[in-house]
Amino acid sequence: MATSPSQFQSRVVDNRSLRGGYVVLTMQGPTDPAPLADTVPGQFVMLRGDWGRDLVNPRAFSVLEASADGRFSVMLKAYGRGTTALCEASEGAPITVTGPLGRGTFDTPSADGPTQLLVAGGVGLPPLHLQARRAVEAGLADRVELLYGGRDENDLVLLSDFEQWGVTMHLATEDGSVGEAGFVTVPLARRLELAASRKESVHVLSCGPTPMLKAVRTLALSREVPTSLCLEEEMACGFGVCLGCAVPVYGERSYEYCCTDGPVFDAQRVRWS
Amino acid sequence: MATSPSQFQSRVVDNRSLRGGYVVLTMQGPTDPAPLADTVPGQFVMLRGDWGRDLVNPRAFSVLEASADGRFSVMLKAYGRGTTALCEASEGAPITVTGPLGRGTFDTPSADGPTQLLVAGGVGLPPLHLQARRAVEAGLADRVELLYGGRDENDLVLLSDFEQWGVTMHLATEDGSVGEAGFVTVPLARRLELAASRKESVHVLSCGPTPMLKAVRTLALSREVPTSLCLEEEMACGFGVCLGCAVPVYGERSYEYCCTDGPVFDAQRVRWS
Amino acid sequence: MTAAPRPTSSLTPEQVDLSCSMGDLALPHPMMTASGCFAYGQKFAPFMDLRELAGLSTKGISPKPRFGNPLPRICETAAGMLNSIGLENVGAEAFLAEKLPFLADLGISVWVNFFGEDKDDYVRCVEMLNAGKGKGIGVLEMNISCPNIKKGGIEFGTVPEVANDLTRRCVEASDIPIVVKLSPNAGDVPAMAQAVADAGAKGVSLINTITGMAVDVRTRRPRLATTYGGLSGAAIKPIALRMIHQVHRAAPDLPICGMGGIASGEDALEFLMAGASCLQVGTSNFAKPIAALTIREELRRLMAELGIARVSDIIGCIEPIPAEPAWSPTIPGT
Amino acid sequence: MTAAPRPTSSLTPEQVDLSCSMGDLALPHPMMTASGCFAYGQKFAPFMDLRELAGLSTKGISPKPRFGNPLPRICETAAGMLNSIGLENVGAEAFLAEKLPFLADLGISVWVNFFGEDKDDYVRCVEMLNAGKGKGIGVLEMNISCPNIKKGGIEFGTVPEVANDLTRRCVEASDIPIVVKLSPNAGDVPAMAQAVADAGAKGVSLINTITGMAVDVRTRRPRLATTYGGLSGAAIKPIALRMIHQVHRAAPDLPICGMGGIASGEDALEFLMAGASCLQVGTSNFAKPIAALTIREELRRLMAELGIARVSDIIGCIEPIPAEPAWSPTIPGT
Ligand SMILES: Cc1cc2nc3c(=O)[nH]c(=O)nc-3n(C[C@H](O)[C@H](O)[C@H](O)COP(=O)(O)OP(=O)(O)OC[C@H]3O[C@@H](n4cnc5c(N)ncnc54)[C@H](O)[C@@H]3O)c2cc1C
Ligand SMILES: Cc1cc2nc3c(=O)[nH]c(=O)nc-3n(C[C@H](O)[C@H](O)[C@H](O)COP(=O)(O)OP(=O)(O)OC[C@H]3O[C@@H](n4cnc5c(N)ncnc54)[C@H](O)[C@@H]3O)c2cc1C
Ligand SMILES: Cc1cc2nc3c(=O)[nH]c(=O)nc-3n(C[C@H](O)[C@H](O)[C@H](O)COP(=O)(O)O)c2cc1C
Ligand SMILES: Cc1cc2nc3c(=O)[nH]c(=O)nc-3n(C[C@H](O)[C@H](O)[C@H](O)COP(=O)(O)O)c2cc1C
Ligand code: FES
Ligand code: FES
Repeated sequence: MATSPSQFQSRVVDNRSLRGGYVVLTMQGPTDPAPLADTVPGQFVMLRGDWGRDLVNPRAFSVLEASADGRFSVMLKAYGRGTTALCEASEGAPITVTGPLGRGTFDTPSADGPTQLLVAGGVGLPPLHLQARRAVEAGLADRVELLYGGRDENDLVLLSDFEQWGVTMHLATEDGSVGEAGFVTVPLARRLELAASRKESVHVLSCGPTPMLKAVRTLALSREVPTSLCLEEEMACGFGVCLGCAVPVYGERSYEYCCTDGPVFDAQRVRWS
Repeated sequence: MATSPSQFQSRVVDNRSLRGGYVVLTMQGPTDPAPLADTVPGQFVMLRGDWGRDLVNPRAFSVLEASADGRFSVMLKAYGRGTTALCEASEGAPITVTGPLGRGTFDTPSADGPTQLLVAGGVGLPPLHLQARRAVEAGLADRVELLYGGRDENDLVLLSDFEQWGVTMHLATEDGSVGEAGFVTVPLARRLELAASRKESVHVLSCGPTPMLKAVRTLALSREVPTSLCLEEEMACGFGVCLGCAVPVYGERSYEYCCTDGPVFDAQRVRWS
Repeated sequence: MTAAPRPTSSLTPEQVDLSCSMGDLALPHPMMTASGCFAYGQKFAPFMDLRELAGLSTKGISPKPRFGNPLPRICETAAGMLNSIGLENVGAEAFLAEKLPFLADLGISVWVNFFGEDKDDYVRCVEMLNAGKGKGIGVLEMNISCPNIKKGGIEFGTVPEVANDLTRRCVEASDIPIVVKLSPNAGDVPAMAQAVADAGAKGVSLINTITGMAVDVRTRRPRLATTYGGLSGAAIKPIALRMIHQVHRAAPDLPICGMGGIASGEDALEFLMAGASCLQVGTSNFAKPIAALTIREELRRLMAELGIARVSDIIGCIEPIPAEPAWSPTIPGT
Repeated sequence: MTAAPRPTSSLTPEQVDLSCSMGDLALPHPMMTASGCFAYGQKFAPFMDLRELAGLSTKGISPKPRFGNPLPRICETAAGMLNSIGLENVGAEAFLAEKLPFLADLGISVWVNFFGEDKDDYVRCVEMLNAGKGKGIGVLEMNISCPNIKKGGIEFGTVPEVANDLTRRCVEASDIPIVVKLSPNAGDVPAMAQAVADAGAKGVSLINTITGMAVDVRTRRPRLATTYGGLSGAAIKPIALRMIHQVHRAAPDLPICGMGGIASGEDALEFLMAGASCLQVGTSNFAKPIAALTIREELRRLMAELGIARVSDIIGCIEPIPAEPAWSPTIPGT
């Protein structure tokens, strides 16, 4: 179903700083057709500015939002050279985009389907933010809940969107400044308890730093809850040719590819300790 | 006499585009003391912007003007990556500067000294522009004359300064759009004729593209006119340590260094074909 | 020096003849894509018309399918990247059945990059790939530099005698012309080139990646699971040019397919002038899937600007810089 | 992965102990400057207090003074530069008389980089430099990779037997500890390291420049008068790290002075973790004369952030990446 990728030029039309150093970068790409219009949650783009020869490959970013008018945005934070350059990109800056990439296979929520627990951390929010947005657009705001963890208050962003959408939120911060004290697995554990006691059918959809994903996976699998993980692996190409983004899995092949087979994987199949 | 060099931070305060793609870039460096205040014509600075790891070494530029208030400027044209980056540098851009560099040994004009024929081409104008400025400041505008050649009208810049200073100009363009048609050696040849017929003592001071310098050298030496050339060699450091900027010379050493022994050399001593 | 000498006579891009040849192999232009950087071609179809390429080199093929290395497999370095993919591939049989037909239909020069676990395995691979003769395989590009292969594989790429013997056995077994892809990790690359030429190789591909490493100071671990990986990209371009020039000087008649950091038309022209007969683009494909084609157009425009009418006019054309006048302690004629 | 793991226990920069040792040689911190990139020191005096350096390596010294190569001698490449200076130097006699006294007064570790035209010339150089013992020379850094020297000089740096013999002769003639600077152009660098260690070298310096080339497509000439030159800078860092790690694994007790593109505190830490005991900064000095000292402060801050108390704790400390769980076609426990 995913539209085949293309590479196109875009320009930064908005660089919005959120707290905690997070940035929402909005770009204007071509219109009719808008290459990213049909992007599904979990799909991503490879972005590259005028970086000269030092930074070689483009960088991968989940699509936060993409509209039919060719506008799209990503959410990021300065990490290394590439993300720093993008966080500093000013209006009008040219950005080369490849996308939409990945299959992005979160189940779409349905009225009689399981409750989707969206477990997010750090820059893992975007695909789950888009998943929630689509649910809301489909009038299914009650079928998704956000479980969101960070170091402190500043590490939790875009909360107002979820409030506005009427999506239930369970927050956790390591310093306890907002929500529960501890990792996001604290509210997740309780929520899974509750679901079990209620015989409520739930799915876990999670994206965030790998250590968090590992904890979420262990917890959810121990409760035998179906779990989808949106993974991040180092990528050179993003479209299945460098074979750099291998994800170790169980199955007929020992590795699948984050960019073409994912980035969303069934937690059970991921070959992690 | 040359003050010892230092490395300091500066910011672009003005980027003025002249015709023909030439740019005068003005930077503000530290004040009291202003490291470049005592710069003599022919001395240069090494400049480097925030270029990351791709462009390794700073680039060399003759000082066009430097004042006691820490402001200084260079004149340049986009050639490769570094000059292109500098030509596009916007106000406020940070530039790391090393200087003043080189000995810069043009003779200072004197009331009873020889007439100095300043033979310029392309981005070779700056040291001669500064030489003229200093002559004018010393009330010796009549002891210097500018001979200036370019491809076309757009290749001749900052002429108004010389007009204002009342410095005699002999212009030449390859397409004949301004001044005489041909290379700068055309007016130079005639001016040397005249001097010879008048028994007028003249010195040639020249800076510009190497092919031009070679022609000027051959012509002037054939007339036995004392000639100083301001040379450009590829430089990595600018202060005498990489030994990259060798200039082949006659004398006890087979090579001298453009950055520390020059950039001004006696044309007779330069070992050129 | 600042002003680049203007061309004596410049041409229009249309007047430039890009056609060239790698030995007997005639190509419409020099730009191919490099092994491991173009998969089996299909994945690039959404971005470009593959028939525009002069040719392509497939991911390295082995007799049996191979899984790749653990992760991380890649990391970026200054103007380059390290990779340790582990020569993962579908195997010769699946390649012939599932990948080759698509490539054959393109009507471009298909180079099948291959390797084996040991000498017999190399020969086995050749024998299997012979089935592709007349079915689309134009060249077998023999990769003798597999840092990731255990069994003494290093020697194939670094010891001339070993490379000569391995090449001879593969050439004898092969119905298809063999070009040997040399390792830049060898101490004496011209000797390696001569050794494989003597064994019947129709040409050499230069260069493969250079073994390198990066450290993650936070985890105190290498950035690649295999510790070492292959360095590619602009960073290695000067080393690639040097090796190509050395080999071209030592064996002027041995065709060279040049690669190593080619990202622009000017890069391409540098490689041709250093002695390469055709070119492959590797790492640049990742950031820009159509890199090889944009480079071809840049090359065409640059050649026009410089008044170069034919690619064949400038292969290996570089001349030494003229000597300076002799030094003397006194100025001549004084 | 995006978020770097936070240090378990971080320190204040003052708590970090940068002192280290290269064999018997104790140094206040690891940062020295590299041969040919620091001349004879004086020229850097306007920019810094030279006594802050752990040490420096001089421009390569030969028995007789040498003129350098024709120009152009340098050109820039992607994240690197090529040079072919031609080992120009004032000669041992003038060095001892005019340069050494200034260096001796600094009270830092002075490494005199040296070479000869042939084996006897190397020994002659050692004999002349012996006069500097007790007069400020701490180490003789023997450069066996002189691509620019004609007379079969290449072999010194690429053939273990030749290097072993040359080193033994120099060690026997020398009253001063000898560290051999190895060539990255050798096919088997660990073998070269072992060969010079066996001959009595107190350690090795890694890496010298890698032979490379660049082409000026407008003049159709090489960018260097000697055609080939030495590649340095960030571009070669992954290759330097790999060679240092290989040598450290093969000969853990052989002290290594590491270099090759070091430009930041993080670069420095990568080299130490790969197995270098002390470090030299080369190319970075050109853009930033005080590079070695800013790198030292960056290293101090980074170590503090990562909770590393002593340089000596992390030399060669890198561990392999843990293996992934074994693969199986079915999900375990299902
Ligand atoms: C499918 C996918 C979706 C992503 N979505 C987002 C997002 O929405 N917002 C966001 O901020 N980040 C996202 N990331 C992570 C982001 O790509 C990296 O943070 C970024 O590449 C780091 O580049 P850098 O130059 O700043 O860091 P550097 O460390 O300088 O990068 C060096 C190299 O490592 C790679 N790399 C480093 N960290 C990562 C990582 N965690 N994942 C993948 N490659 C990495 C870079 O691509 C580059 O090739 C995503 C990654 C993937 C794979
Ligand atoms: C003493 C001196 C004074 C100079 N004054 C001026 C000036 O006032 N205005 C001006 O526009 N230019 C001047 N130049 C030339 C200027 O330094 C080069 O044009 C510039 O370095 C080119 O850098 P680039 O990155 O644009 O070109 P690139 O070709 O990308 O540079 C690649 C490398 O070659 C070197 N290089 C290339 N051309 C030259 C050259 N002609 N001279 C020296 N190094 C070169 C660069 O420094 C760099 O290391 C001067 C050079 C010297 C030595
Ligand atoms: C990710 C990756 C995978 C590669 N796989 C192969 C391979 O399977 N066989 C091979 O001969 N070369 C392989 N190479 C080497 C390239 O074909 C090429 O020789 C090298 O990268 C230099 O060219 P470049 O700098 O343009 O990438 C690979 C390179 C990269 C970056
Ligand atoms: C201009 C220049 C001159 C050099 N001269 C010498 C030399 O005389 N002897 C030597 O052993 N190494 C010499 N080197 C090599 C450096 O000492 C160093 O080993 C190499 O440049 C790698 O370090 P870097 O990347 O930090 O520059 C020279 C390097 C450069 C760039
Ligand atoms: S990023 Fe290249 S294959 Fe996935
Ligand atoms: S530029 Fe380095 S010595 Fe002159």
